[in-house]
Amino acid sequence: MKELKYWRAINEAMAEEMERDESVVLIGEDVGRPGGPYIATKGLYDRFGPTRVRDTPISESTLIGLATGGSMVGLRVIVEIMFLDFLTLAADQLVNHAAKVRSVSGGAFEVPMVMRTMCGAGKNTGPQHGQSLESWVAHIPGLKVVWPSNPADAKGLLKAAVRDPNPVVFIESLQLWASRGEVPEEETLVPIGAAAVPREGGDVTIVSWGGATPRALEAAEALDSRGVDAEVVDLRSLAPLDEETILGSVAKTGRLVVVHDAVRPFGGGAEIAALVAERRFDHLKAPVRRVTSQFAPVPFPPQLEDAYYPGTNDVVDACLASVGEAAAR
Amino acid sequence: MKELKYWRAINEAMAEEMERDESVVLIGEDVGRPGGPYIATKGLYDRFGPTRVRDTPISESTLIGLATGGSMVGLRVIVEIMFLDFLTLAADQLVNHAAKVRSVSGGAFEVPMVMRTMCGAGKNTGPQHGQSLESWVAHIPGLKVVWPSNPADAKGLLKAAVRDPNPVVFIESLQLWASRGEVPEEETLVPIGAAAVPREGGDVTIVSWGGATPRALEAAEALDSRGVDAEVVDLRSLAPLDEETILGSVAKTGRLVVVHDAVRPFGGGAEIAALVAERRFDHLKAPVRRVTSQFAPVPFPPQLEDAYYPGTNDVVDACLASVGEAAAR
Amino acid sequence: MSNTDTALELYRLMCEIRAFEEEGERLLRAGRLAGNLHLSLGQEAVAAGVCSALAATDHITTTHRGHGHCVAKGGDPERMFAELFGHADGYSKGRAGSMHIADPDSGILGATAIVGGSFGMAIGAAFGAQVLGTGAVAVAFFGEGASAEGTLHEALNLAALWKLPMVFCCENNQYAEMTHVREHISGSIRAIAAAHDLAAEEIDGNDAVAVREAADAAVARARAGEGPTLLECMTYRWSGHYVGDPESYRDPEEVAAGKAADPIALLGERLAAGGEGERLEEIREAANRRIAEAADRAAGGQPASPDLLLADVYAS
Amino acid sequence: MSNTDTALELYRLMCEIRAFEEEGERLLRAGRLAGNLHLSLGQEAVAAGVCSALAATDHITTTHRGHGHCVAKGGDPERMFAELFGHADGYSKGRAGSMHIADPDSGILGATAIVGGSFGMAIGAAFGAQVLGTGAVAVAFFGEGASAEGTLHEALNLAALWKLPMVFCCENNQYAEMTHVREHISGSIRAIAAAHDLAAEEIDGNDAVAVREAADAAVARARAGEGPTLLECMTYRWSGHYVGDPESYRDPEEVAAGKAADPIALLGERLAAGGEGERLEEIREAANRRIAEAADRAAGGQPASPDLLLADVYAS
Ligand SMILES: Cc1ncc(C[n+]2csc(CCOP(=O)(O)OP(=O)(O)O)c2C)c(N)n1
Ligand SMILES: Cc1ncc(C[n+]2csc(CCOP(=O)(O)OP(=O)(O)O)c2C)c(N)n1
Ligand SMILES: [Mg+2]
Ligand SMILES: [Mg+2]
Repeated sequence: MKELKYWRAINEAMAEEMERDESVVLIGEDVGRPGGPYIATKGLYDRFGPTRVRDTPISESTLIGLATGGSMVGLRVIVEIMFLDFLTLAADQLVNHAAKVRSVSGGAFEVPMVMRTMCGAGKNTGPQHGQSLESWVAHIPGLKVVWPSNPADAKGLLKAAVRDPNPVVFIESLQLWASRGEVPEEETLVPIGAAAVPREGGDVTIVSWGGATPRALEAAEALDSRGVDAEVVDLRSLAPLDEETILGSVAKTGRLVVVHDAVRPFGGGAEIAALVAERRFDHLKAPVRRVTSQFAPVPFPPQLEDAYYPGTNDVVDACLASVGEAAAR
Repeated sequence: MKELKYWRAINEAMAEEMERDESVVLIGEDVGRPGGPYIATKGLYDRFGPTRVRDTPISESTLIGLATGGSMVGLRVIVEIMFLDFLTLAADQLVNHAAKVRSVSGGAFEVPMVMRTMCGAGKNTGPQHGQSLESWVAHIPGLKVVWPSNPADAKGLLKAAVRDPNPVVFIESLQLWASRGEVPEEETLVPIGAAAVPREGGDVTIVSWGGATPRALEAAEALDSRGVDAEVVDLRSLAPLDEETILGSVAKTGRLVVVHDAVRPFGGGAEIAALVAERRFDHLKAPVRRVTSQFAPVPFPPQLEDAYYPGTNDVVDACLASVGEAAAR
Repeated sequence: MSNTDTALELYRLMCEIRAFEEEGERLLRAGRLAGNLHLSLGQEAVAAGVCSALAATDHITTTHRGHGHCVAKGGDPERMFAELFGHADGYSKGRAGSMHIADPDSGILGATAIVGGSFGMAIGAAFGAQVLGTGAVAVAFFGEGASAEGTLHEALNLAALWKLPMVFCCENNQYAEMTHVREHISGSIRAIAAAHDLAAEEIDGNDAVAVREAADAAVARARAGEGPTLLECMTYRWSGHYVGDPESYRDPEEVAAGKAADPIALLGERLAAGGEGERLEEIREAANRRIAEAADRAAGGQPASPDLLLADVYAS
Repeated sequence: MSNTDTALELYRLMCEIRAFEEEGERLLRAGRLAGNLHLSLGQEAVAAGVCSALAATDHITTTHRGHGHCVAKGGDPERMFAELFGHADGYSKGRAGSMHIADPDSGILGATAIVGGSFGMAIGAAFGAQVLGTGAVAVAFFGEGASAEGTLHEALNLAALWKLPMVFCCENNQYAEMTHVREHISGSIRAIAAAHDLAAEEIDGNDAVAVREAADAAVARARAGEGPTLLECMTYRWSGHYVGDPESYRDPEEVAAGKAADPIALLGERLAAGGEGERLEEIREAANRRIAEAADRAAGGQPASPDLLLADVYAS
């Protein structure tokens, strides 16, 4: 094992995959000589050259088109869309085209591309750079969606995404950018579609992903000292969703709290809650709970961010309430 | 009361609002002299002239921009985006701009625009003209989202939308286009944010909206003959959501079945199911159920549409299963 | 190929396209097809001229009005009809319909029902060809109406900057649905391309030989690494926007004038003047036969099965 | 106003913009502001020249690099600083930060952090002015990097087609983040606009008087119903993309050369040569004072309260 920062794990994953497979190329705004707006692509231009690492104009829609078409004819394109919010400029190419190519071509074409993109939640990026739009992409048949919460998963999932024959939306958290973690020395792929259970427990299941997972884990620690044994399920993949791990955990604990940085209505937590209410209803001992951001545009200043995003304490409170709830029936 | 077709109700609503208020204008592709690709704007160009009714180039993103800016400086712009799928081309302008103007301007600007758009579900329009993306827009703070299931609501909701000071996404169903219904003779606004209960019942709550509502009602009729008394809640508005009506109904019936034409994962039904699992858990006698389309691109031919979309029988089956379920606890 | 052989080949392709469209219209009007059908009648010279300049390994992307491009690029008419019928042998296994023909074997990346949606995939294929050094060229077909979408601008800029092996082929048939180009586009499409530093040219889109010559030059430029070209092919949409369009928005006289410039008749006359007259009838009949047989065989196929609804959503 | 008065007014506006940006930088470097700050140092002539040609009832939209435009258009520096601080008196009640200044009173429709996002709102305001017959003009400021977004193309086309009262003001400061314009844009932005049949012009964007004259003409054209204009103002971004940018991607010599063309010094010299030298110092000091006082007052305001997080999401 070695210790890496989150961004460095991403950087290593790209370097290794580009080294391994000549068909892997990287495109995006400022990803080339400058090494990326947040240095995720540092060194790749020097190492792999201008043919395989390309700075692009500011044309998000066409970047996704480039990745789609390029990946249909033999490349594996990693395309960086600087912020998840900018998905809104490229949604047609991603949703109407990349996601549907395989099905509408009768399975004749594949689109092994990766769209890497940053979620700015929690880092004072404001209303147009901090949105958590993961439920948009997870709703689209044909797309895979992953969101690592630590360096090891970031590296292993990105390597798996590059090798996946489908378009994968790979979301990165700015709030985790400089966080450190152990990463295996040897080559390790993290399978897409498999959740992690970074903490086992029997009293309540906390489901989270991406930037919210560290808060879920902190909450679990805090709950421990209050006699509540929480299990944390870190989804890692939103599509495909690891239903069995979620359902298995709730079958054991009988209680569900979902935590995410997206706003609540029609957000990712709704799917998890619905799934459990459908398929583990008989195990549920208390109402499901969602701990989310407020239904408003993402605010910019720190004191408003604190109020806006779900904090560790909010998760603790939700879990305590859940555990305190008597099984009514 | 008079009988009108669904499209004609939409046409009348626009005509009446344009007559009433000079600041109401209409823009979109082919909406002018040709009267609209599906004749929804028939006669409006002749009646209100080329200044207020404008054919536009095929530039969806800029159409939303036009509507946003125009509505900030004194107009009320009705903009037609031909199909809901094309939201993907205009999402930045709608989500990052129109929806956020009021908040980021500290409340100084309002955006009283209406984006009218068609959902092609169920009418052989294929993978890029039949998507049900309502959960995307309902997830965005600052937007209102409505979807009428009959001519009276179409007319009354559109009139309310035109008068609403917020950006309203108004979804129309191609599958209901020629359906007929009673519409009040006198001016009637249907309030945004209020669900309808077109059928009361005590055994199970069916929640649906838009094109799926007629199937929900048919199912309720079919259930009646099998001794099951279903209540149908037709949401009409997805944002804001009429939580009280949904929760009140489930408090009474103890059972929830949600029906929609969108795909299941991260779709609108998840929000309804989650809400109930959070707030009416103690009343629930059976698992919630979602009856949705299949997780695949929308197919084109009729026989595949039949298999793809939730049909009346699927709703009946889900309700029977729900009612048959013993209260486990 | 001699000039005459090329012209005869263009004639054949145009006849097949015409036959395909007429057969499609017949089937739809007979109630045997679901959904909408957008015909390219009158625009055959563009598809034939451009696609015949390409190898099977070159790529095209096309639009809602794309049958002609697919036939000319070597798509199998039987599988295309099967797709229109919603039959299992269709290119999309009958799932996606007439606006979604894709075929790696003939270099058809796909059609799209999203106006302006075809540039991205094409430019991506050109990028792939450049990176992989395959020498392949990509062509994006689009209508003059699609030129109002921002996607064109982005693609022109990128293709020119990177000197991608790419041809933008605008079929200016003067209408986008029910609206005339003069209400849609300010400035000319070729001028816009030229301002982005592309080679750009106006072509008589009813003259298959002229289109072919321009396409040959553009493809050669692309293959030589000299960058992209935009061809603005002036033509006319004979039929309505879709089969059944009441067409109240245009003057029957205008339509008659448009039809007078029939690209098949035009080339036929030229070939006849060159002494090839007697072969034309034969070519036409063979084309009609080929298409009719394809339609017949496709009609006899199996309807797409609901079992395959979920197939091919993901690759594994 | 006499030419001299106009020049003095431009000088004053530029000094205020410069002071605003320098004060912002100081506050950020002192750790008193959160988030990113994008400065328009060196580009003051464009903001001053264009905005001074407008009435308060005319509208602008601006970008992530928009402080200068807002100051020049009559935004209140105190409320702007309050927004940077995240204070309740800010234009967004302290919720949205430096990239979101909007003010109906001075005609600022809004800034946007979405590159290429500003065209839509501006073109909409121009459309509104045309329909309502208010005589107002709308200006969209944008960078040369934003010119790669399809939104520009769509807006140019629509503005030209409808002869909207609109000015497109491109600030070509040669960089988009860390990438030079030559890697971003093929062809010139003014040529692209001209191809769409707009009036389009290249201007020395460091010469405030030249910008003002071009803006006067463009605004007059717009008001007269003669349609939109694109002004491509050539300038240079003195500071990094954001405060703290290591700027490893450009040559310090290039930066020094860019800074040598200081728009304030340039106009100052011209005014001094015209005998107005002794007023300049006074103007500069007044500007610095006004800005410093605004920053001070803003600093003393109340932090935005979480109670207002949910306010203004919807109007009722
Ligand atoms: C993004 C998008 N907007 C609108 C439509 C509806 N639509 C279908 S075809 C068409 C006109 C296209 O005109 P043109 O590009 O000239 O092609 P043509 O039909 O003439 O071949 C329109 C507006 C669409 N399919 N996609
Ligand atoms: C849609 C979108 N893409 C990318 C970015 C990231 N970004 C912010 S500023 C910028 C460069 C803009 O360059 P230019 O338009 O020349 O403006 P300048 O910064 O030079 O004023 C980029 C790429 C963004 N904010 N929005
Ligand atoms: Mg056309
Ligand atoms: Mg710039």
